[in-house]
Amino acid sequence: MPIRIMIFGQLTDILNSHELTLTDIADTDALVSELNKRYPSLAGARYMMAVNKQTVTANTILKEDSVVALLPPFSGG
Amino acid sequence: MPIRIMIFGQLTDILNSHELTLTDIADTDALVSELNKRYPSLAGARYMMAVNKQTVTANTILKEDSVVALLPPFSGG
Amino acid sequence: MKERKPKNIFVQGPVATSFIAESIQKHSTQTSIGGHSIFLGQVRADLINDKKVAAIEYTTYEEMALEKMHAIREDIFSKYELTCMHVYHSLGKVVAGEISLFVFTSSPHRKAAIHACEETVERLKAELPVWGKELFDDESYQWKENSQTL
Amino acid sequence: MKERKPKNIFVQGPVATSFIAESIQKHSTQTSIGGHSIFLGQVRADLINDKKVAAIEYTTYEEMALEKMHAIREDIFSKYELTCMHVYHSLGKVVAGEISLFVFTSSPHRKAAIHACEETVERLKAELPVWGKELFDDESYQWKENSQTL
Repeated sequence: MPIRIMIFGQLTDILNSHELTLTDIADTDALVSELNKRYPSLAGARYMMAVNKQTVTANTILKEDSVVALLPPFSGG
Repeated sequence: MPIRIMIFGQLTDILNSHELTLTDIADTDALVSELNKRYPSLAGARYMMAVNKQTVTANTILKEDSVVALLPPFSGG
Repeated sequence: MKERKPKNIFVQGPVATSFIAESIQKHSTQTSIGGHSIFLGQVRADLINDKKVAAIEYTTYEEMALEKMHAIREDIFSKYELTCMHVYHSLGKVVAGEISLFVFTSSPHRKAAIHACEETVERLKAELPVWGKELFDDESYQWKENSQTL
Repeated sequence: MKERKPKNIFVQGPVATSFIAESIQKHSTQTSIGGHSIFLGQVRADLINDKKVAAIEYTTYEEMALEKMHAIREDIFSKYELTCMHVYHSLGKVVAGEISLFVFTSSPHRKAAIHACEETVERLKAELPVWGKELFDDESYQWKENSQTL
């Protein structure tokens, strides 16, 4: 089950990418663990997570077509 | 001693003029009495008085070159 | 830098949108500015006793208004961190839909610009000796009164 | 009248002052409007560790930003008596001194226009997934962070 992960702002410097696809990720907690393993400096970064454009704070189940976004602090305007 | 009186806004309709000169007026109280005598409908009108561009509330002595202004409620903007 | 001599705020007739654009454009060289706040007063075609306001004709006690505006400006500059402030008010006839007031404040930070603009608008509405005569389309008129609450 | 479908707010590059003037001009036919409030965000040439910000490059998560903006718009319209609201935000590079944000609210009454504009600016700064990358004149960069307090 592929999960699409969109990356924004300063996090693109850490992940060196604007988008990733990961498989076999059951929920957002599992996603965070996997990302921190692959990109250790991500663990110290401030960001929120959105699943299908809704920000999530509690652990959230990911489904086949879930789109996850990693959102560092906003700085528009 | 001539006193120059400037008239603005809706008061120009009551006094039918933008400017008056009155003589032998000692202070603003005396001016109000004189104006009310000449223009009875002025007594019911809302306005402030300014002497030399400063609004006055207490009775104020008028001097040779005093300029009095009758200021109805402001409606700029 | 902050030259704050009494200056004229009155313009004859409506404030043109091209003038507003030029005023904004001039600030592009002031690169310490982070936010501009602008208020525009537009003449409303109010319906009063079945008669429609076609225009407002503004008059002022100019010498007193400019002194008052200077005092307001000084107060606002001492209260807020402003880079600059510009105020323009129409005199004479301004047709419904046209702009009669243009207040423009700029600051490094948005909150200062926004609050300074709002306070300037409120104060000048309350304190400047300016009168608006609402001209109806049948050539009659009535004298406008500003609300303090809306 | 008040059509409030999700609409695009993003423009490529800076917001032109001529565009601002045209937006204002279009409202002259809306003669129930008494006041317009406008906020403009301008890119500051901040000095950070002796390096000067030459430009900001904006990116967004567009689908999410437009949904958020739609929700903000709905909230503001239900809270204030507004005739209309327009919001434009730059994407891509905006040079210091240029405009990157244009928020424009109009109402029969000035207070509604002013407060709706301020609240919209605060909310979009806090809630829209938009990121600014401050580009220095030596081609290095840093990611901008919005202050909630200034």
